[in-house]
Amino acid sequence: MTDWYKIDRQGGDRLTDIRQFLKSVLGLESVSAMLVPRQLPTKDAVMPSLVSRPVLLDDADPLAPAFAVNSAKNISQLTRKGLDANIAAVLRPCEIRAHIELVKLHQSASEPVLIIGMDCLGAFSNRCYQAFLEENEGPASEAFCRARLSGAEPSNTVEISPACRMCEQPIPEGADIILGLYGISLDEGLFLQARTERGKEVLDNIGARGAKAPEQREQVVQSLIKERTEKRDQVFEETAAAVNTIEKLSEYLSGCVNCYNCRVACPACYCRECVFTTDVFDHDPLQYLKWSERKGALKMPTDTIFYHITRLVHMGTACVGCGQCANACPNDIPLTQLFRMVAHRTQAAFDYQAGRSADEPPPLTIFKEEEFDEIVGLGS
Amino acid sequence: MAEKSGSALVIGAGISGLRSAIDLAETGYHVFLVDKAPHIGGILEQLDHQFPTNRCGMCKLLPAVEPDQASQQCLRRGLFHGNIEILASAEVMDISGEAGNFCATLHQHPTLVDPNRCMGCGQCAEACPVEVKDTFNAGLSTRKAIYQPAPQALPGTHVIDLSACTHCGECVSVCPTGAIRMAAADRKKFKILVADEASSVREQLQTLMAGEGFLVDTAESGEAALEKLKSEAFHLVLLDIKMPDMEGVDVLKEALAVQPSLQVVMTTACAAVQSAVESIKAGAADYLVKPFSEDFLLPQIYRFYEESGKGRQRELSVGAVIIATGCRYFNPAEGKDIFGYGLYPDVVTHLAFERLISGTGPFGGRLVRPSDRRPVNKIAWIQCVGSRDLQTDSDFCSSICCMSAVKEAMLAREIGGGQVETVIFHMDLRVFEKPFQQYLDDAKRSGVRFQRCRVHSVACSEDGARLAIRYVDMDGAREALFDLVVLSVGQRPAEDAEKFSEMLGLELNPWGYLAPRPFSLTETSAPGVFLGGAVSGLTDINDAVIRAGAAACGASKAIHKSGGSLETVESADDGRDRDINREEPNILVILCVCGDRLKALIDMDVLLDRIQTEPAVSQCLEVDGLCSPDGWAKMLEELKDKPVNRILLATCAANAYAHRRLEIADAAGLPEAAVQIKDVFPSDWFAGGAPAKEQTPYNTGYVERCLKLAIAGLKGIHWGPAEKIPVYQSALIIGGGIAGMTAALAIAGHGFRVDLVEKAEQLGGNLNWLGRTIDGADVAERLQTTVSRVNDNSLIHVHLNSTVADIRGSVGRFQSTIGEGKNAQTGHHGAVLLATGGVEGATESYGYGKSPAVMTQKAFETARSEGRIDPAALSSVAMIQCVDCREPPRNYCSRVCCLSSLKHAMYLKEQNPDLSVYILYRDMMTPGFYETYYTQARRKGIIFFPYTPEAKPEVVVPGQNGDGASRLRIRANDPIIGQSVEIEADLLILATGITPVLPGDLMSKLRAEVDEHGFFKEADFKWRPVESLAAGVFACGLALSPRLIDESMASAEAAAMRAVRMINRQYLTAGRKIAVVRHSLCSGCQLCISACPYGAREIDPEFGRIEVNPLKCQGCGACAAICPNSATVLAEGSETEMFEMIDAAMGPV
Amino acid sequence: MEEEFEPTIIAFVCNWCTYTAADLAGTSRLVYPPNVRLIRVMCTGMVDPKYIIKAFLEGADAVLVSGCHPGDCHYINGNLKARRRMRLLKEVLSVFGIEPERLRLTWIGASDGIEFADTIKEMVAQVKRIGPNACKHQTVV
Amino acid sequence: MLSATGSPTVYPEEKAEDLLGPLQEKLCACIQCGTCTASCRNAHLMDFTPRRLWRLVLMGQTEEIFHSKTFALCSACYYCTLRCPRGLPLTDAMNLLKQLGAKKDVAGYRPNARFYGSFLDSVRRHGRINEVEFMRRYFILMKNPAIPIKFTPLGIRLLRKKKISMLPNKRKPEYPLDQFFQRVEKLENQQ
Repeated sequence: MTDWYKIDRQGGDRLTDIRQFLKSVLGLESVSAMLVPRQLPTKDAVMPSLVSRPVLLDDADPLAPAFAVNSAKNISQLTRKGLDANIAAVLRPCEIRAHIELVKLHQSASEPVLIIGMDCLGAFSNRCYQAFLEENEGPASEAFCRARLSGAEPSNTVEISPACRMCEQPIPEGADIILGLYGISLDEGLFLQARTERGKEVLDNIGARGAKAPEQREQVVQSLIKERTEKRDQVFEETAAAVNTIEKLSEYLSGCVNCYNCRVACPACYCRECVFTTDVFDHDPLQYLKWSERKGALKMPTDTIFYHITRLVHMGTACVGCGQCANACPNDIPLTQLFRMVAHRTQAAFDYQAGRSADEPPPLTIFKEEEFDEIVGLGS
Repeated sequence: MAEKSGSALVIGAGISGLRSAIDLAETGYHVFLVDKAPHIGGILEQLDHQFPTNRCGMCKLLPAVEPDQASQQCLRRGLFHGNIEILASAEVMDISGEAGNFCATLHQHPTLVDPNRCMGCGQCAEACPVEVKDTFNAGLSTRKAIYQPAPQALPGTHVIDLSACTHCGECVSVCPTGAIRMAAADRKKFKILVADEASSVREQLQTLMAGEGFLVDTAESGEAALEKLKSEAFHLVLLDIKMPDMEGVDVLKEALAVQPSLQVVMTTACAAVQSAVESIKAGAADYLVKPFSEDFLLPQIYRFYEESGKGRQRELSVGAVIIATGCRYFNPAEGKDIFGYGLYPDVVTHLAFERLISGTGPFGGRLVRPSDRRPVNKIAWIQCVGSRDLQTDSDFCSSICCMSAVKEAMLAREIGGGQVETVIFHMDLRVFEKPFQQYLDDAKRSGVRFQRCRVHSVACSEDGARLAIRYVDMDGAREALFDLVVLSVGQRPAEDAEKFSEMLGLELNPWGYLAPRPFSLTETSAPGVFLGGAVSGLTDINDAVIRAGAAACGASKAIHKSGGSLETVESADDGRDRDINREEPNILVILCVCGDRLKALIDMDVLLDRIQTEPAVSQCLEVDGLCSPDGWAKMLEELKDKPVNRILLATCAANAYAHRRLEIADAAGLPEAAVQIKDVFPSDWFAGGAPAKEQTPYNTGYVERCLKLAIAGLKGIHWGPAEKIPVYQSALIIGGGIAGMTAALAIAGHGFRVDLVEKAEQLGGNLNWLGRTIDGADVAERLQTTVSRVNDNSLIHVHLNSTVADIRGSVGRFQSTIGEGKNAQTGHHGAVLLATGGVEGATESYGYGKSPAVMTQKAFETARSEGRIDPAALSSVAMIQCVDCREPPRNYCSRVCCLSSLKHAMYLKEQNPDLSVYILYRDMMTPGFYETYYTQARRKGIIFFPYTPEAKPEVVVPGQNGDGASRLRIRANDPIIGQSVEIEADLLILATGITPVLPGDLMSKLRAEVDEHGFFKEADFKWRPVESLAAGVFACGLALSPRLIDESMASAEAAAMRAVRMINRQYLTAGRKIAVVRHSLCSGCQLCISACPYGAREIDPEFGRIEVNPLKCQGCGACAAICPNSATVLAEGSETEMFEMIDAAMGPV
Repeated sequence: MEEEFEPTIIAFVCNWCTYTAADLAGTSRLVYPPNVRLIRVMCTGMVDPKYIIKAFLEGADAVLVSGCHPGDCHYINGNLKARRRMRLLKEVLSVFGIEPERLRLTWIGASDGIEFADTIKEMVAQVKRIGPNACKHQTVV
Repeated sequence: MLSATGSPTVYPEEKAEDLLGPLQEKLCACIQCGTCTASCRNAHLMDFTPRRLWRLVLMGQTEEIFHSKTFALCSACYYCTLRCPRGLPLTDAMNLLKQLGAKKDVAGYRPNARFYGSFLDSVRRHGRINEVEFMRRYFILMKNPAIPIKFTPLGIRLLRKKKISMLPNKRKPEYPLDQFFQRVEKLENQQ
């Protein structure tokens, strides 16, 4: 038995097929609305939109190389307080991983959401996406898709974001339904994989028919992952060398103005208000003077490195590598590289991988009677 | 007229005494906690490690609900509870009266050191020339005659051991605070009469004592002595037991008739010790054996001198008495001393081994041989020394030594990094409590070796360097060499057992232990007097704590019954409850300058200047000589009307003042928490050492940093009005077996309503099918009386054929639905007790179900009581122990089965002596005095075959395998003869043990945990054995673990005591050091809920917010640490405060 | 001549075990270096990572967190939670050149006064070998 | 599970003769702790350890007991009795086994019994030991020519050193012991 399905080409291109597929899903009685990247009427931006009228899916554009927000946050908004309806969401792999992390933290619910995951082709940063639009005089999602799948550069002027270039998890494994792109000819219809019972039911209901797994796919994906992993490790090495003392870390973060955009954009940073913006860090005026006295000079605003290290400690184990922190940074601090590098180490320390499974409790919420004895004592 | 009394006397401040005292104090009684020793804690003060955690955790005895009642610190440092008056170095001389109205006479032994002046500096001990064996370190080291009794106890007040002190006065002259009183002038007023026929003795004594300044007179005959006594008053008479004209005892009697307060000490030659003991009964203070050496006699005389003048008598009136004086240990040097104890320094008792590996022990925790301090590579434990040995008159097991040896061996391996070889020579391994089998398995895995054999003797190896042990294994006799031999010495009755037995008419068991009444572990034949802990036989901590709780419950009931009040008198002092949260921190810093010494080291002006720049500090006060009463009084005087709300006292030896914090607080009208005492002097300050500047950067900056750190801490003290939570003053008990009923009677006995819910159609549970106990007590009769007492009690509402369908809420406020459908009732209770019992384990092993001749113990017991067993018609019966028990998945001992088998076997053998009975066992679990039944069973000719789980017996059922035999055949291996044997049996009785039937759904609704075997999971196996971590939820009986009837009842009473403590007041007061949620910041991630070990947090269903139950919260801060954005904060120890402390600690550059 | 480097060690000690041990070391007059500054906490399980990060950024040369042995925790398992947290912090801080030797976790029971003193001595010696924390004199906050 | 010693012993045994009854009564409180074996100075020479011997007694294994040399090797040092945690009269039990062995003329114990018998016989008649007569009686009783041959070198050595004499001792005993022996026999029969 195969869990693969196929929907034949209905004429037109891949995007049209996808839209058609999404419409049939939204047409199901069990789906009240669909969260999907959609072109804004101005055509200069693609944003997640909650679509309830199927006809409006004609503007859906999940292939667009735009990634302004991590939609896991939107799902949190929709489900955190309890949602009495079922929705579908078209998500990138990193969004799904973030969603799973948020479910563990009771910031999202998994039950009301049917997740349709797209094989991820990567995206531009917000600024680069604008350049891409200009270069192509409009949304050229299909072309982008073709270029990425064929290994060609999608743009002459801009590169896709660093997070995507080093992303070794381009397959949306936590989805109910995977919409496959890698290893599948663009001229064929849609290949869909049911990953859960629920996904299978939906695909059966919309009349998709069972199919053999796309032959090339496994091989294409593996070599992509290999390539990306190499890239990733290279970035880790460079980044580690760039921050291996507190002094260098200061340099790395010297552009930071304590705007906290990174944490607002971060899907894992779920705090309603960051502790660094609460009264805990609203120091007594005299305190600043004392600090200044002690070291001779005090950088203002204060607590910058403190903030970033704390965020690494707090959210490192939940980091899914989506790159939104860097995307949000007004001063172009390469935060993604830093976060991913540290997160990779901390997650490995606990044999944990953010977003891998909803059944894995976050590392700091559990403990064993006997573990990590090597860190106890003075090592002598 | 009997006076109402709301107080209790607890004699013995060991584990059991402490537990009883805390139980009673928490419940609202005033408790006098008396101990002969100068410190509390009993043996626990000496044990750093206790099984089965191998660590301590004694602090878990402290109240978890309403924690502010008691000190929040390691119990080894001391216990401070508003309702407990600790009377150390005190002895109970007499108890008279009746339940509800006892009068106890207490004798306070003088220590000659004023605890309010002693700073614990230890200079006296350095100066003292007398060196004696340190009993605290089990004789492994020496101490001085003036010493600190327990290393960690606060304040570190020293005491003088009057039996060793020579009154040389060296300590008096070096004491910097004049704390030691040893007035030489008074000796001239102390008159001693020496009555002895021999002039040489008279002269010797007169010269000796007169030389010390005493006033001495002599008499050569009984008549002459009495003449002198009639004409003038004496303090002390040294009276020879054989006077020429009359018997010494007669002289004694007449002398006491003339001068009743006279201390008479009999002197005797060795031969007449027996009559000397007689004379003690006639009123003599003591006896001394001639000839006297000067070194021995003088301390004795001084002891009488000190006792007579300063030893204080005190009378206490109490409603109930708990005797918890523990037990003694067998002295292996007594008698034959086959193990060379006392001869070879490397043969030690298990208590000495505990000291050997203790951080406060003689070698600082290093595992070395006492003889040469060289590392130990191989250790042997010899079990059953003075236990299970008829030759030392000990036909009993000491119950704890198997486990303590296992623990010590594991620790030895841990300390030695796995390099130390450890062998335990044992007989049976008595792992009869719930977690012990697993613990034993862990030990085996960690490499501890077990050798089943009793050791014959210990000798020196040929080269004299090691110890040789001869033992036997299956291959014959062997010899092995060890560096250290630990003797697991057995129990002996408490020194005082006989005294209390005579004083109160209490029964002693054949071995001299105070014996409880049948079906009880704590009740005595004297109403109002209870036994706690090991006084009626050695127990582990779990058992001691349960017994202590049961004793407290008995005492509480007795006091209550006689009209004693359960209510505490609210403190009228408003300062102690002053709400300082509403005020900005306003700190008074008091700095003791110690004459000119502090100024010589630091720049005082700079310091004061820097401290006063702290906005929270309103004033700095320099005082001098706090260690003198004058200085202290002056300081207190200064505090009056100071407009401050926190006080920082900076001194040396802060610990010496710790117990006087309340004095400062009261003087300033502040809660105690608002006062902090801080060491700002170097630690050797008091020892007279001037700080060496090149070694310690002791300077103005150092003091400033110390003070600022303390100030930052003080700013964070929050002491506001504590939250009060109304309580439903009734209890819900689920399960109407003996445990449930006992608990119900205990709670109702305090005047509270109880709902007793039983799912069956009658009360009684397992007792309905049990006939007699092994000691012959009539179970049916006991059941009947208990059931009728329950039915007759108007406060107990019995719900038969019912279950608890639903339950919500938490401590103090549980709401439940009892029964289902239209009969359902809603219950409101302050506490819930689970007494859901257990059932006999099911099995499919050993042919069970395939033949009617294979039956379980329960089936046999039932058949026997129904007359369906005819012993005369049987010729052979076999029994198999540990069926599906003591191995995974049911890896625990069921405790009752060995005794049941012995009971059945002896019954059969009594009924038909020709009947052969075979018991196939792994280890016979007959702990304590049950051992004697094992001996009896062996004597009756019952044959025992040991087997191991690797080679279990095999059973062939008639007709099986085409076999034509008519009887069962059991094949086993006898390891001793190394042969397989085959038993043909008419009957095979299987000991399948006990499995619990705890309702899992209710447990999760109560947020209480179930252990891996389905038993109730205790908050702590050792220290909190009848309660859950979720406050207000208790368990007793088989729901906790397999136990005998009296043990079930004891656990029920202990649980009842804890429950009464929850419901006896209309309100429960929350602790102040708890965590709170700032809802505006909280994202509801619920990490805190899972982090909280006490189940104190949950989502409020109405608002969807995280709510903290202030009664359950213990303020550990696990929630705060896991909360990423400080939405959870600790009332004391918030992030802001911690940051300030870190800043202060980093100090000035 | 340059003064010998005297490290500053911030120690978060639990109220029940290590604080008692530290106190015992004091009352037993065991000499240990005065470089350590004790901050008493109720439980090692309440030591927020921020406290440790803050201490390092303020210039502490080392941080010690010390509490009850496993099985001994007054709050059941706070020490085990602390151990995981320390594992995480060691991983993160070492990325930025804060050597793992500077952050220590120990279990020191209430009667282990000698062990406490020895631990402090050893830690001071170790930190002296690796030298001062770079944050000490830098304007990183 | 089955041990190498062959077919299992079956319980309960047929109680043909109550030979071991009194002994079992003495020993039934035994818990097989092994103190006796560890204390026994001759244990290394015994085929069964004392512990095993007692176990066999309790299990009524007459055959095996009397096939073993264990009780014959007991030198009655009383160490085991002194140490036995159950306070069992182990040395007495050994003696009883020796008596039983002699009475039953148990093959394994026969040489010992005959040896002791010849010795006592000689003492009874002469009031002291007459070595040559003692050994001669022993050889006759044993009916085995190999035994005298085995003892010959020892005999020659002793003769040379004049430790023994070939001449019969004609002197009448100073204190006749026959009465004494008769009394003991009477007492034993009473038991």
